[in-house]
Amino acid sequence: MADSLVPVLEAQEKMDTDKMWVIWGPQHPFSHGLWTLKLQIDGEFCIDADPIVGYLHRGWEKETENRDYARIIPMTDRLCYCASMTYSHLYCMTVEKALGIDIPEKAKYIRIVADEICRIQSHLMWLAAVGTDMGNLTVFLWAMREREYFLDLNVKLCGARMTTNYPRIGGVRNDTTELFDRDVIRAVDRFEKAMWDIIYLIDDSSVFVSRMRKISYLTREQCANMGLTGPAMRGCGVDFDIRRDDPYDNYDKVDFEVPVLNKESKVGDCYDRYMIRIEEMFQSCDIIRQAVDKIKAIGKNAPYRIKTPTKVPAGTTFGRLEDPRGESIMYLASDGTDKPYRLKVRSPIFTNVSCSKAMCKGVRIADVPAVLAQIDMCLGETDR
Amino acid sequence: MAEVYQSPTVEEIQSILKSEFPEVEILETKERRVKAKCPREKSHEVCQFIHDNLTFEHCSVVTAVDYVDHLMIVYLLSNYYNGVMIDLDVDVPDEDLHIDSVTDIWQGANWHERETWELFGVVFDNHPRLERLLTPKTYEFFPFRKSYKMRSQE
Amino acid sequence: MAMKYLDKYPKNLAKSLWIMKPVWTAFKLFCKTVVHRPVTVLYPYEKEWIPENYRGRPGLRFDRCVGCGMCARMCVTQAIKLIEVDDDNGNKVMRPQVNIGRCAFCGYCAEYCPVDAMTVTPIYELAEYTRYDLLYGPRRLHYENTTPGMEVKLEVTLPSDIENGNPERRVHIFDVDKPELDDSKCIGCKKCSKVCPVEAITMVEKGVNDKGRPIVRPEFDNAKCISCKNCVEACPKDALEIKEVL
Amino acid sequence: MTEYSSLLSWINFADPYANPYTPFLTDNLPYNICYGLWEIIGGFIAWLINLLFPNNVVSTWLLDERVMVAFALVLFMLVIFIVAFVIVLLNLWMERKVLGRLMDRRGTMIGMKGFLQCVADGLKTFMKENTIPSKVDKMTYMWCVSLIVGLSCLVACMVPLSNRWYVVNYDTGLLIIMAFYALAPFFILVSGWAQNNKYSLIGGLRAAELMISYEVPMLIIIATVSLLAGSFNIGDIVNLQSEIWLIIPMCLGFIVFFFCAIAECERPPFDIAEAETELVEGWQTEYAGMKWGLIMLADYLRGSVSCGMVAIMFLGGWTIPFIGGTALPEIVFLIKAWFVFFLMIIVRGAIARVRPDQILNLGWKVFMPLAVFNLAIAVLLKMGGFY
Repeated sequence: MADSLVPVLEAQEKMDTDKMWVIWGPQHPFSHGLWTLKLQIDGEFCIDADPIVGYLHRGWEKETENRDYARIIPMTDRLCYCASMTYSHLYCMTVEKALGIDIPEKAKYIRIVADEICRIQSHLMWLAAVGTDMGNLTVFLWAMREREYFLDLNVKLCGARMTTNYPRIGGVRNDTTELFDRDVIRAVDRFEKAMWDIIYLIDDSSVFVSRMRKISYLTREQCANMGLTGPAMRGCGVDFDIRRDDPYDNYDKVDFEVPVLNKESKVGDCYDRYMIRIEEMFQSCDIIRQAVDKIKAIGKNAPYRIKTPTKVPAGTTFGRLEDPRGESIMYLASDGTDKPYRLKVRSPIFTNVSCSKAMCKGVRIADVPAVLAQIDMCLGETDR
Repeated sequence: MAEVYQSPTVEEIQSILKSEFPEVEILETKERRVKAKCPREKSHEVCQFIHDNLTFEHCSVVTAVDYVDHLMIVYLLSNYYNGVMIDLDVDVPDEDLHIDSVTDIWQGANWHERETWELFGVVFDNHPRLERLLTPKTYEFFPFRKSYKMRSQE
Repeated sequence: MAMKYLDKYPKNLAKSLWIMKPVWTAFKLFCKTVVHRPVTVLYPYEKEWIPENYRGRPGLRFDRCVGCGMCARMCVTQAIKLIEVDDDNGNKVMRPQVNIGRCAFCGYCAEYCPVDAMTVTPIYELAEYTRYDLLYGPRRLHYENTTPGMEVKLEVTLPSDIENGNPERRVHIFDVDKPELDDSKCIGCKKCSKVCPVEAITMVEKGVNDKGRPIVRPEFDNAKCISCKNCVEACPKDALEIKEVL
Repeated sequence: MTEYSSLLSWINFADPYANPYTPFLTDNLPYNICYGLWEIIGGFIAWLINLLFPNNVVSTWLLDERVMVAFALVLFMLVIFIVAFVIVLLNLWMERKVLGRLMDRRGTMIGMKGFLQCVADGLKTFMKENTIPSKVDKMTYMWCVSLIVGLSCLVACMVPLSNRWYVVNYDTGLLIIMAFYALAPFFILVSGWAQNNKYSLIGGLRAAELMISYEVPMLIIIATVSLLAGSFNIGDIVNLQSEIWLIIPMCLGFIVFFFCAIAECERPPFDIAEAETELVEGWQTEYAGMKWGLIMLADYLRGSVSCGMVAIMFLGGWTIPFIGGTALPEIVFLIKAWFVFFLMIIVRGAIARVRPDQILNLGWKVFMPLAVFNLAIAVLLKMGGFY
């Protein structure tokens, strides 16, 4: 194990020092939302962590059992304000699977574009949070500035910035608007240039890098077993991306790389998890370019939304999708009516935050925000 | 024990599961999806086998569906080498809501099982810490059961 | 496809032990924003351009509305309620009233409006002093600068059309689904014809029954029907059903 | 008649001119201004009273030289403090604007290009309720604020703006400023303990940790500079740089001192004692309202002192090379100090907060050897006869 802190911890145990529980949250600058992290500290080192969630539990899944299928889509936006598009997409995809229908090609590509816009803006929100967690507000504001261009794309596409309510069962809400292709390509091009400024600010700064390096090591086995998914998992050597390995919609027809680090060593630190997300943003730009070309090739008058029955046949099914934060799954049990019998959401953060004990063990208190920033906390989907 | 398959295909999974566990019923297979049904007594053993021999390293979801007379516990297990998922359903009768915990196999199932317990009342035996997670500690009912009506449903 | 970022980073640590580059990057942006303006806008005085399909508060074109209640039925948060108001001729009509305090700005009312009377508007400054002021009545919902771009079209392609090789045909969802009568269940109570907002249902006498009373059955004018499901909901015997065309 | 004059002997003023360190000499500009001001005000009052009650004793007393000096001294204190305060407000305004522009936003916008925002903030904290948590150690909790703020004000007032704008002209001026300057972390430690809060306790401990890491290299640099000047007198140090600024022979020392000065006033990136994301507000967690406002003011006072020290020790103070003194040496000094503060803001905007153990590493493994090396260079220079 590459963890250099283990001998230190062992030495401290022999010294029989006093241990102290420090409770961070539910209202704390590091917790982006309402949750509590109980940390047991021994001097500067964390030796135990106990996350407490549930302050935002709204009974989302129960509430859906009370609504018809179309009226759940705006609720899916409220699961996570950053990944609203992917959650609506996931929901619609699950219902389409239950209905056994295939949606038009154009809708698939529009969904890919919308998803990747959502991924970039969600990752930028995460980058902003990393900046503030490390004590630098410049990164926060620069990342927010870049994010604004992608939110503008959302506005152009469907009229809302964050709660998009865009995918529909059987397609998407509306066709791409006039000049949307041009705007997307422009936004992506300028983003790829502007992103380097933020990278210079973080990756060329010894302070940022040395704060993230060599802390919070996780092995591949740990990640897989604990259920840590998403970019955090790929930083630790798990070579798995649902977009590539279990493709949905038309992700198998676009060409992109899945950034994976430490494939051989199978141990990743905090900085590896950080780098994966930055590279993912660039890859998303590539996907957007290809998908926009495909949309252009399909033509203006192609169908983008098909009519679907309101009643879903009885049975169980599930959809699986690569959220910006990890693997999200919706499990739908239907009973033949126009309302779901049970709809379960597997949010990536819910499982990722349960790994915080393994992630925080052995790091210094000052590193805890940096380590937990890598799971990109979002409480709306955690507590549901 | 049987040999270890790193990335078993759907057909392999089907045949292996049938030969190893005759009780396990394969309901449906699709591309990269296997849906199986398993009796309650065998569930832990089957999960252990799927984890050890079929290399399903990741437990995505543990959840339950309340069919009033019985509860169906659903395990969604995924393989990181080829993206195959097994949907393992276990029926638990309403009178005796007990099932073996799989937390010792997949640590990631810990919170999912806690959540399922607090929302449906299924007791996961041998779970390290079966406490309320999302709902307040004072709750004495299981809100996601069909018998629990929401205010708007009444 | 190559990695754009991972090919250059991580650099080796000895090289990155240096803070001049971030300081220089920050200083460059400082010089840039001193000469040019920063990207932020002075909000109350300057506003960003928003497209006309922006989803602000709902707007209503009073003259177009038929009072079918589709918006109230589709509303996710039950923010819309039908209330009785006078129209321009002094008749009592049912028109939607929106509680902006509950509104989720999902745009469903505009999307599912069969006659495109409900629109989205680019108004987002909606703060009021009391909760009562958040109730937008039918007349207050009116927005004078409504453009065609603010209508949300619910145009779908039928799967059967795609199979028939005619995928470019798009239909308004309310043009194809029509109510169908189960004759054995109908008791001729005329409730459906009373609730129909567009008077598409006429009650027609079809002979007499055993007791000599006239048998009345609804007849649908499919050209007028906007398939708002009001008749289906009003039917006491579930004799009506919307037949979905796929 | 003559008995009335014994009133003066009841209030026994020492003769100010008997004190060799007296600021009331002719070359002290603020004092001269105050004296002139009091000549007008006091003279007017004396004339007014004399007009009403001719030949009264109060008028005579007011016009006595020693009384004039005493009242001028009161005015002098006010003027010195107000000038230091205004400099700090300007610093604050500059930080907000520069940091805003650096982050691609506008910074404060209220009144006079955002300058009046400081006033609004001050008023706001002043209006706030004075809350004291029930379980704090009240005595230390309150006293620590007073001491931290008082010490910071004292230090800020003691930094001379020019050879004619100073409070005292001690031979050990630099040493005294640094001594008062280094006192505040002790009170931070005590107040962190007094608040009965885990965040504050850790914050206070970190302040102590921070102090032991940067204080030593900083003092070595000061020793180096005074070695070259041959005195701790600030005027001597400035005169030393009349031809060449010390930053050129001692650029290493400048870098080390610059970062130590940032750490000294606990500005980001060395704000580990109040690290927001970890410790909420660190040792300031339980302070609210005006107490918190005063602590913020103290922070910026210390910031301005840091900048002044850098300007005095490395950038030639109020002189310009080859030109020497100008008509307004105070402005020259302030421009230099603001330039240093500007650098501090850029550094703050560009890099992240440093971890406590990294600060220790930096202080003892990087800054300390550099400072000693710098001292060696200084000794060589001194031996070579350059200084």
